[in-house]
This record gives sequence, structure tokens and C-alpha cells, in this order.
Amino acid sequence: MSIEKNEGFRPKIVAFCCNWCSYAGADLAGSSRMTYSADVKIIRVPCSCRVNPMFILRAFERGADGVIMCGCHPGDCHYTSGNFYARRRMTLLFSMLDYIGVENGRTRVEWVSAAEGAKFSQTMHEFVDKITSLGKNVRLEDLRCRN
Amino acid sequence: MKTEKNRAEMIREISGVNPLKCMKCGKCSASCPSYNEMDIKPHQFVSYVINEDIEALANSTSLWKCLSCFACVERCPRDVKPGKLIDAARQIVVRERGQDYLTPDEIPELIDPETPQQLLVSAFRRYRR
Amino acid sequence: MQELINRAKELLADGTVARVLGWKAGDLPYNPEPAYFEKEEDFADFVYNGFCGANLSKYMIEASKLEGKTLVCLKPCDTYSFQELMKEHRVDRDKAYIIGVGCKGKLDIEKIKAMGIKGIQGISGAEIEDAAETLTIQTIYGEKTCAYKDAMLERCHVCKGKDHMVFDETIGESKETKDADRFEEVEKIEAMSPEEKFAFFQKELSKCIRCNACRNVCPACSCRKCVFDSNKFDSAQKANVDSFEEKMFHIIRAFHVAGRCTDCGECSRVCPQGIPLHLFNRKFIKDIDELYGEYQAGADMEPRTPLTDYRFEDAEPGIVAERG
Amino acid sequence: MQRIGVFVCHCGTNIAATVDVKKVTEMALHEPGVVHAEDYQYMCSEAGQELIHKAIKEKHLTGLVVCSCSPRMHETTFRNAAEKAGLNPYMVEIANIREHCSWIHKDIEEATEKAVILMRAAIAKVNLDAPLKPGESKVTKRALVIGGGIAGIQTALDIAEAGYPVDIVEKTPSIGGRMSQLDKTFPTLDCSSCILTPKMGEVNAHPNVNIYTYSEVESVAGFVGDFTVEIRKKARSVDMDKCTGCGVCQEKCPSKKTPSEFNRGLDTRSAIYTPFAQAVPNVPVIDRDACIKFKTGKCGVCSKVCQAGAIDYDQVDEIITEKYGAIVVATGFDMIKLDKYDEYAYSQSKDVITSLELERIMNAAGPTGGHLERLSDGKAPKEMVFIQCVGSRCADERGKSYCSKVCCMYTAKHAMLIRDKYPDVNVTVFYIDVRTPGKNFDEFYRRAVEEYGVNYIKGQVGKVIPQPDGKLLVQGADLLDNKQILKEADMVVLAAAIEPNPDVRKIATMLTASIDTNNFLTEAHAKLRPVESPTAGIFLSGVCQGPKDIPETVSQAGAAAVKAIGLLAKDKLLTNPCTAHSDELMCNGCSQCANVCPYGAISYEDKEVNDHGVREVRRLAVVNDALCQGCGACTVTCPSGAMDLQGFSNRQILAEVDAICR
Amino acid sequence: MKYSYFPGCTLKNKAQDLDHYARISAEALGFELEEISEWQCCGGVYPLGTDEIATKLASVRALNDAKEKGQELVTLCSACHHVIKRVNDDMKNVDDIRTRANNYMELDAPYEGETNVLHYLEVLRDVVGFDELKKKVTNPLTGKKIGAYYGCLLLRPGKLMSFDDPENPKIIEDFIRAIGAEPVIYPYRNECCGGYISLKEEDLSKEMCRKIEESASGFGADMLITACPLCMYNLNKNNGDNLPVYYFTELLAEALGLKEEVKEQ
Repeated sequence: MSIEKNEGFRPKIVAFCCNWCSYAGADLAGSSRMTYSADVKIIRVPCSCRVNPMFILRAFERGADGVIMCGCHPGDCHYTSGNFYARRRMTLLFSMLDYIGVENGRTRVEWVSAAEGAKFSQTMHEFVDKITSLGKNVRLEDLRCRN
Repeated sequence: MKTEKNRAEMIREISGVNPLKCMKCGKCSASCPSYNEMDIKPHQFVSYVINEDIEALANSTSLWKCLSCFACVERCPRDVKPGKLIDAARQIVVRERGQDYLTPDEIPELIDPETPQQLLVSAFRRYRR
Repeated sequence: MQELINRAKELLADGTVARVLGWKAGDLPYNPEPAYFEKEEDFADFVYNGFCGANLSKYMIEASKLEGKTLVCLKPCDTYSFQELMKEHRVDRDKAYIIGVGCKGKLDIEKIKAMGIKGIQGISGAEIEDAAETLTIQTIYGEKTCAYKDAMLERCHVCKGKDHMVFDETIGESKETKDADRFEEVEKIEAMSPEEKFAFFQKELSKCIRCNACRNVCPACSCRKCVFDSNKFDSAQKANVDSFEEKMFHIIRAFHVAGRCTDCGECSRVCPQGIPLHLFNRKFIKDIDELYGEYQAGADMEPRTPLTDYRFEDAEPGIVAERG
Repeated sequence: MQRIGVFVCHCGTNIAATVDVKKVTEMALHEPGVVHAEDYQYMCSEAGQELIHKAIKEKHLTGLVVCSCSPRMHETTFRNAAEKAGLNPYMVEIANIREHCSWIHKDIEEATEKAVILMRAAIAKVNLDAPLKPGESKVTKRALVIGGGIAGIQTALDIAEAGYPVDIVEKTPSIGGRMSQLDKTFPTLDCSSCILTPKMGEVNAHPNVNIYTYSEVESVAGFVGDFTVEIRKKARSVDMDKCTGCGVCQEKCPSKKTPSEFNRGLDTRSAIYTPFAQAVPNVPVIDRDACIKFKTGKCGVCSKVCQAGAIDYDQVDEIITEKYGAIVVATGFDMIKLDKYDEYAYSQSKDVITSLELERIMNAAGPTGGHLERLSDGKAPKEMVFIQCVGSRCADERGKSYCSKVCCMYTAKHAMLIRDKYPDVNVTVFYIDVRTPGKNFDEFYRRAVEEYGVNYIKGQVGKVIPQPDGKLLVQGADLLDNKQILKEADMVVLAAAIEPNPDVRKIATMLTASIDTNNFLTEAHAKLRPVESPTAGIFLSGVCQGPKDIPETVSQAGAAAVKAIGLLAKDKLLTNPCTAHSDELMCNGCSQCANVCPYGAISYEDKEVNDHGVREVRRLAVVNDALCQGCGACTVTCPSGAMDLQGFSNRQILAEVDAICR
Repeated sequence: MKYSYFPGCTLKNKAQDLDHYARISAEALGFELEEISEWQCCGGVYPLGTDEIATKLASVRALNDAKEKGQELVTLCSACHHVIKRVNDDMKNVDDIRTRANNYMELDAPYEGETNVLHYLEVLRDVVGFDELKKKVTNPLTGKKIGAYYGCLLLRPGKLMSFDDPENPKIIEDFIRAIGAEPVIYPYRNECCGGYISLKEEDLSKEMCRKIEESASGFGADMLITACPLCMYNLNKNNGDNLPVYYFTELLAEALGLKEEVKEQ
């Protein structure tokens, strides 16, 4: 890993979290004081199935370097089946991004329950490390949106 | 010369063990077949590493009594596995001092015609660097 | 063709249908265009030959709103699109009289031109009844020939088959034209390094002029109002301003039809810039086949498509990284 | 354009210590639409809410952003505050700068920068907020309790006493649960069945309680106030109305080799059986896997001897569909399997037993008639060894990470009872820690040591070694003495960890109630809402939520009942107004959204629309607000974007994305 | 079926006959052991230190050799099995070790733990099947009461070796039944014999062996079998003559009626 190469690089990371499991998991990470990078910013959605591929592409367009989506574990969705649809959508979308040459790892899906504060924090650590090592997203960015 | 802090850090690294996970249940010491031969008992090893008292460990006879039988590794409920700590401490000692608990000169008097190669190989691996 | 015309006239005459949706000859020998025929005399212009690649099923969305039945000529592959539209309640089966027309592979004028055949005045051998394996092309530079097969559209080389999925009657024989692996091109790209992939698509997509031809011709892309024309996503765009927008448009275009795209290949056929747009759709089709089981949109009337269905043991999105 | 007020909470030092709240407040004023910004010590306090009230009135605010703790904590508080000041409560957005910021970051500059960005995202969202009005839904005034142990019984009784009908679904042939298997209870040593049996009778006789034993929940649909539950009443093969409970069938049944579940497999039962003598209902069931009649077609003894003619071999499973307003989960626990702990020789020696097995051995109705004896040879033991924390407090996958909580106390109880009844038996307990928080608990444990002479050794056991003469050699550590001990014993009792009933996973999935990594049901808030599931209308009673003893279980059962009663007492519930909505002019009528809707909330109708002058009849999606729960699955499926979610609209989420990536 | 075979130091030298028994029995049971060319000693003990690479390379070489042949790797000696299986696990799951080991090795294709490592007993259990073995036994050891001695290395750490229940194993007992004898289960069968410590701490090892043998005889065993040459040495050296200890391949060959054949060679 070439973390040194990207020294000083602070990635922009958008995390979509479902209200019932992952957002609560992030809350638990917070109340348990389990730190992770401030580069992660969370957007609350009711369910992972609310996440439109357009949102993810939009984030990249506007200069995000990584996008992660978290939802309830398969089978535990508050809405019974939302995360199952989300899982198929994201699988196909990620595969397409890979196909057009976007670096593997800029996108991720992780299932985090309300009780998994530690997992949330751990996942964010890993994801930030991964994005930091990948460096700035240039392949999907809309240059007009760069500050 | 390495500080005790460095050495404790090295033990943690080589062994891959986080001694803070220990809940002091003593199951390692309850399982150890060499327990009675040891001056520092398996469960105490953990505290020594936590307290960074590595010199005491380095001088302990326990290093050379551990059989690497993995009984403590198998049974430790906290994923601490003192056997790994002992092995790491043994490595530190042999690496630092080049101190070999076994020298080739000793061998002839220790073996008999039936001694399997395996015994010598593993003893050398364990006792020397 | 004559049999088709006769039958159409007959159905028109006895009032079974109010109009006929087919192709009429264009101003050039190779550009017939979709057209309605309502009177007997209109049929003078009616053609059905190797250049009638256009998929007429999408026209049936509007035709469904007209009075009376519309006779529509559908090739085997077109019927998948029609059935998919039925499933989505976009066309009215009762308003359609489907004649399943035979197909021996459709021609791609670009391929002929690419062989260096220019100044085309006439082409023979493209008639549907012709058994000839060769096309004879009259040009201002004299007569040229080329193998029929070599001039076929890409999609015909990976033809889905000779069967019509839905029809009232069929006219004409179809020919087996499949001689290539549908996913070969996709696999070739998959095997590239990320840099090569990126460069490949960057090059192809930079040609895009956002004429929307691909969108307008696609039988699955049939929204009354496209998201790209809508203010609901702040995504209304008319022309691509930079390379990202090209990708965004084409990814979303393909994503919106994923699980519904029948792989009819119209998008690539109509692209004035020659972008192989079907490679996006086919990537989704390949992934769907591999991950969720083989699926052919339009082959049945089951309401759930791969993206509106799931199984507990579906692959995790991480599989994309794992298979590298 | 909105007129937005931004309120930044210090939360004492919880936020203010790491986030420069003044700076955040100042930055707010640069954002579009913001006309007011201020910070305060505790925004959620009366005084804080008063500030909000005043600002709304004075500055004619149309939207609020509160930068504070998680919306899961105080969103409702601030929405109510807004409503009181005449603002639509859905014009409030929370920027979570505590859990997602100040508590997890250390660097002030970094945390402040992030807080500003989170605030911007919230402002961007409020700018696109629209007032929403919740709908109403009805409440079915009937409760369902899943599980008929002490937790379920107590909850059901309390709900019934408040005047609401309640059904208990119990999987086994009788209610009573684990408590019915216990001999005595700590810390008072009173007899378990003496206090449980009257409760079983009471709940059985209560006019508001209906008990389905030998039944399981098959499916759950609906939502808070209006659940529809299918209950599978398994074929009992005995007519409940005709059976008199005389017991002759069980006596005469020739198939008597099935291990008794009630006695933990220490003895056997007949194929037609009631689990125990005080079973409620006192009606046997036929275990069809063991019954000769069902296996070979020949037998029918029970039918012949039954005077009441209650035996019915042709009974089939019955599905009952019932509506409920509230559901209480009381599925209880079991002990873990010990197959991964064979160093204790549980599978190698009959004299190594679990604590629950010891309960049965000590019980007068148990397999040994209450005599303490070795199961291998029936001899009375002289040396007993108890091993604590078997599978509890484990960091690896062999056991459970948690403390099972009840073992220290029941072991003290066992030790005391044995020493009391058999003073010549020596009792040794190997422990890691003795945990006795609870009223009169430590005193109880000390009595075991001081009055009854139980020998407590701090240290775990490494191995139990069966000896050729039938004795057991216990190899343990005495950490205080720094010795390895080899102790000969006649019996070894393992305090095996408890775990939630394995069925709870299936039930939680049906209820969409969340569950933690140990399969305990998650409570809505660890401190403030300990008996409610995050899923509205689902309440938790007993060990299904976490390890607890009988007094705690009974307290929680009562608490869960009160929460359920509170819900049932309402005539109407306000529904979540964040529902999906389809734009008529954009809808294709393609039915894709209906395919993914988990609630069947989307239907289609043919409707005339006027699309920029074109009048035509179109097939359009229509969302039923009462059914829609607002997940948003339809919004992504809809290719045209006609379907959108109120409160989480496409434009709002995109605005948040833009604000974060700015 | 052909397997890559790693004989190990002892079976190649001091205990050659045990190796012969294994090969000839394999042939009779329908599988073949193809010795890995130029194998190097596994080192006898698994280096627990996570930063040691050099001591793991011999195993990696053997594993890669098997991978290139597309074979599974079979060992006979418990220690070799233990070391190779654990190194294989490292190569599969520990990024750092995999990267560094591959850097050293400079193979055509990096080795990433692809080879499946089997103990000879596992082949008997999972491929041949003990029922099948039983059918092929011509000279059942009827009436013999045999205690299985597992020792440490075959079973522990249970999660990594995934060989049998580390606290209550049964594979050797099943093997004993298959060759027609009666297994004797005794609690010390997975306790340590002292291992390499017998070189310098003879008394300690002696005491341990005594406990094992006492327990086994106490439960009625009249012989022990083991899968580790070092255990066999320690037990034989320390117990006198009252409880003979055999290597399992010897009894296997005997039961298959092949022992004399080997002797004659």
C-alpha cells in the first residue's frame, strides 16, 4: 500500500446509512467513543433501498472520493426486503463502475446492525484507508464541480 | 539496548497477541502440562507483558519448559493464548543475545541411537535462533 | 414480401386492422423507415428487406392509443421487446395484430461502407426471399459484392433465435444467423486493466453528442418523461459538458433498462457516432445471468425482473472486487 | 425561499469541548436561506426550546436546523417544539454533530469543519422541505405474547388485568417455560413450582387470556396497531375439549423411549405425553415421530384406553389468523450446547452435568426422585465440583462474549442446597469472578461460604479427566495460591452459558425487529426504552432481550405490558407522513414499483390526466398512505423518477450530497 | 488418485519402515503417494512468531510443488502436517506473510494457499473411507485393545487444523475399529508427551509419558498407536516394555496383510 504517496490527502467520503440499523450503529459508535476519520460524512436514508445509483454517481461527480452504503443485515431489514433490492442494485452498479475502469474499492456496501458500533467504526477505518491509498477520484469527477 | 517498552511492544507484535484481552481466568495455567516446572506461570506471563517487565521473563526458566503443546492456545477463552507470548519472549531472548539454550557440542551426550531426527530438528528450532 | 403485403391488404380490407405498421422505402436503397399504411395504394412504397432493422415494437406504445387495431410486423427479436412492453402495460395487446415476419439477419450499411464500398446506387440480394449468400452492390464505380454475413448487424451474429415470442400469425422463414458469442466483447473489456478500461470507454464516450437517438429508439427506454429531462433529480441535461456526464448518462441509461433490456441492439444501430452502446447493456445482462441466473427479458410475462426480485443468498456487492 | 433558523447545541461539553460551536453558528449565517443562528448550552432543555420558540415567532422562520445529538434522540423533541410555535414539525432537520462528530473526533479544527459540513447538508435539506401532515391509523385492541414462560405469563396477565384481550403462543405443549424446570430459586430458596404453578393457573383461567400451546407464529404482516399474525396450531392428536387429563394414555403408551425434554434427556417419556405433572393445559400431545401408531399404523392403545374418546389421530395443523395491535416477544433462552467444550468431558462422562440438569436431579419430580446421585452408577457423590463461566465471557467463537448473569447465583444456591441436604458432601466451586449485584445477592453468596462451608477457588478448570475407577480428576488452577490443582470429584457441574432461544432469529425476521450479534433482541434505547424494540409496536420481555434472573424478568414483563397497554389504550395512531408519492405526469404505469413494495401499498388506476394540454386516460400508480411505511424501494425502481419519497426526496438527498461534496 | 507426499525427516531416515508401510498400504487401498522432489525439512515446529518468514519457506516450496502438479499434499508425520498446514493457512490468509514469502520465492505464479493439505489418516477417513478400509482388511487385529495417542500437533489449534474435535477426537479410534481391533478411550490421549523437551528435560518428559501410559493401561489398553514419530520415541523410551507403542502405518500394513512383504524387502 502506498499510503505515503498520498500523504496529506484528505478524501471526501459519503456514507449512506439506513435509519434503523446502520445510522443507529453509527450512533452507537459515537456513544461508545469509537473514533473514525472525520472525512466520513453520513447521510441518513430510511432504508438502503432508498439509495439511488444516481446519488452515488452524483457524489462522485461532485468530487467525492469514495461512497459507502450501509444497511441492515440481509434478513433483518426494517422493511423486510429493502436491503435485498439494494444489494442487487449496488452489485450491478459497482460491477459497471469496475467495467468502465473506476478503481476497485471506491464503492463499498457493508451491513451494520444497530448493535454493531464497533463494526461501523472498523468499517469506516478500513474504507478511509482504502480510499486514501487510491487517492483522489479523477475518473468520475466533473471538473466544473471542483473547488 | 532496547527499552522494556520496546521489548514488550515486540512481544505483542511477534505473537500477534493483545494481552489486555486477558480476564485472568487461569485456564492456561490449569491446562499447562509443564506448570510445576515453571517459575513464571502461564497466566502470569500475560501480566508481565502488560507491566513491561520483560527482563524477568527473559530470565525465566519457563521459556525453556514450555512444550508448545498448544493446550493453552486451544483452551484460552479470551483469545490471548499465553503459549504465543512465551514463544515470542523466547524469540526475543535468542535474537537479542544470540543465547542458545542448546549448543551442538551438547548433542552427542543427549542422544541415543533411537533419537529421531524430528527431536533434534524441533529442539534446535525451539532453543536456538 | 408480396405475401406480407397481400395479407396486410386483406386484413385492412376486412376491417380487422385499421392500419399497418411496416417499413417504406427511403430515399436511398439502404434506409427504409418505419411507416403507417392505411390505404391500399400506400403499399406501393412498402418494403421488407435486409435493411429493415428497426424494431417497431416501441411505435406500438403510441399506436395503442389509436382507434382500432394496428397490424405490426415484428421480427423474432422485436417480439421480445413487445412482450416486455406488454408486461409493463405500455402496449395494449388487444390493439395489436402481430405478424411475425421471418428474418435472415439484418444488414449494417456502415459495415458495407467500411469495406470501402462507396457511392452506392442499388443493392440486390437483400430481399428477404433471396436465398443468395452474397450481396451485389451497384455503385458509381461499378458492381461490387460482399458476403451477406459480413454485412450483418452485430446483433444478428448473436441472434436470440428464430422463434417469435408473441404473434397472431407468422409469414416467412427465418434463418439461424448466430455465429458468435454474445459476451465475447464484454469479456474482452473485463479482462483489461482498470486503466485500459477507462481509456477504452473514455475514447468511445467522448464521441457522444447527446443526440438522444439511443434513448429514443430503445423500446425499454420508454418513459413519458426521462429523468434526464426532469427537474426531480436536478439532472436535466441537454448536452454533455464533460466526460463525466457522458458516463453518468450512459450508466444510468443502461441501469434503468437493466433486467428489462432484451438486447435488441437498436441503441448501437442508431448511434450516429458508432458508439458500441450495447456493451453497457450487455454487461448488465452478463452480470445478471451470472449472479442471479440466466434471464432473457421479454421471454415471458412473469412480473418480476431481476432487479425487482431477490434471493436471500444473493452475492454481496463485494463480489465485484473479489473477482477482480 | 425558506427562512431558516439554525440552532447549535453545546450539549454541555459533549459537543462544545470538541466542536467550536461559535464558529459553526457564525458559518450558518453564510448559508442560503439562513436568517437566524444561535448556540445554547442545552438546546433540548425548556430554556433551549424557548429560544427556538421565540426565534420562530420573531423571525418568521419557515424551517429549522438543530445541530445537536442524533435525530434518533431528540428529533421528536425539536419537532414538537416547532409545532408549538406554529411551524410544521417536518420543517425541522437535525445535524448530528454529537454521535457522528464531537464524540468520535479529537481534533477541534477537524471536528468543527465536519460539524459545519453536516450543518450545511441539513440546511440544504430544509431548503427543500415541505410541510407534511401525518395520517391516522387504527389500533386493534388485542395483544399477542410470543412465549409462555414466566415472562410471557406475567406480561399476558398484566395486559389482561388492564382489560385487553391477549393471546399467548407457546411452542411446547405447556406454558411454564424454563422456570418450571427449576427446583428452588435464589436468593430466597423458595420452591420454583410453588410460585409458578399458581400463576400458570391464573393466566389459564383469566377471561381475557387465550393460550395457544403447541403452536408457533407462522407469519406476521402489518405494522404497529394493526398486525396480522398467522399462528400454526400444531396437530396435538388429542381433542382439548374432550380430554380430562386423567393420564391413563401416558401410562399405557407402549413407546416410552423418547428422551424427556423437560428432564433434559436424563430420563425418558412416552410418545403421548404432558411435559410435566402441573402442565397447563393438562392435555397431552402425541409426539408423532415417536408414536408407533403414526410410524407403523399399528397400536392405537391410547385411543382404546381413553374413556373420553379424546384421541384423534386425524388431526391436522390448523392456521389461525388474528389481528393484534401490539406484540410482546418473550421467547426466553436455552443453555448452549457443550460439544465445543469437551475438555470438561461432558460427552465422555455421565457424571459431568449442566446446572439445569442438576436442577432436575435435585427436583423431587426429576429423574432421580430428588436424590443427589451419580448418573453413571447411582452412587451418592462425596465430592462435587462446580465449574463457572463455561462458554460465557468468551472472546472466540466457541462461546458467548457476554456474562450469563444468573450462574454465580444459582451455583451458590446449588452449593448451599447440597451442603444443607447432604452435609457430608464437599462442594468446590472454581470461579473467575463471583458476580452478585442484586438485592440480598452477595449476602446469599457469603452464606454459602461462611455458613455452608462451600470451597470457592479462584481459577478456571483446564480439563476434567475421567479415571478408570469412575472418578473424575479435575485439573484446575488456584490463582490466589499460584498452584495447579488436581482434585478428585464424583460429579462435576458445568455452569453453561445461556443463549437466546434459537427460534428468536426467525421470529425477529418476521417482526422486522432488530437483533444483536448474540441473537438477543435489541431495545430501542439501552437506558430510556429498554423494553421496546426499535420497531414500533413490538415489546420485549425477559431473557430474549438479555440475560436476567426471575425478579428482573418479572419486572421487565410488567414494564413491557405497560408499554403495550399504553399503545392499546389509544384509539388512533398518527402515521409517518414520509410516504412515497407518484407524480401523475411522469408515471408510466409500468408496475415495477408495485413489484418491490413490501406492503402492497401501491395499486394502479386508469385516470384522465392533462399533460400540457394533452388529455388522455393513463394507467397510474397510486400509493395508499396508510400502508406505505416509507422505505423508498419504489423510488429507485421507478426509471422516470415519478415516484418520490416525502421527507427524503431525490432532490433533498442530492442536495445533501452536494453540500457534503462542496 | 495420486497425492504429493511429504515424508519428513524421521520417516525418511530413522523410521523408514514406517514410511514403507504407508506407501504399500496406500497402493493396496488404491491411492499413490508421489514423493515431492527435493523436499526440505519442515522445521519440526511451527514458528509462532508472525514475523518469521525464512522458517516457513520449506513448507511453501512443498506446497507450491503440489500446486503445480495439481495434487493434494499428504503427510504422515503429525509434526510435518501441523507445520505445513499452518504455513498454508498463513499463505492463504495473512497478507504480510504471503507477500514476503512470495517475494523470497520468486515463483512463476505467486503461491496463495491453493494446495489442500491432508494427513494420511484424513485420506483414510475421507477418501478411502473406514468402511471401505474394513472390507480390505485381511488380517484383522481382533481382540487387541488399542489406545489411540493423538498428542498435540494433530489436533491443536483446533480451528486451524480442523482435523477432529480437539478435546474429544475419534479418527484414530475409528481407524482402530476399521483394522479389527477395539479402541480404548482414555483422557490423556491428547495430552503432551513432552515433545522436544525430552532432549534436555528427560525427567519432565518421563513424567508426562508415565501419566499417559498409566491412564491408557488403567482403561485397559494393551498397546498404543500414534501418528507422530517423536511421540512414539518418547513413549517408547519412557515406558519400559509394558505398553508397546506402534506407528499407525505399521498396524495398517499388518491388518492389510502386507507387513511381512515389507519386512522381506
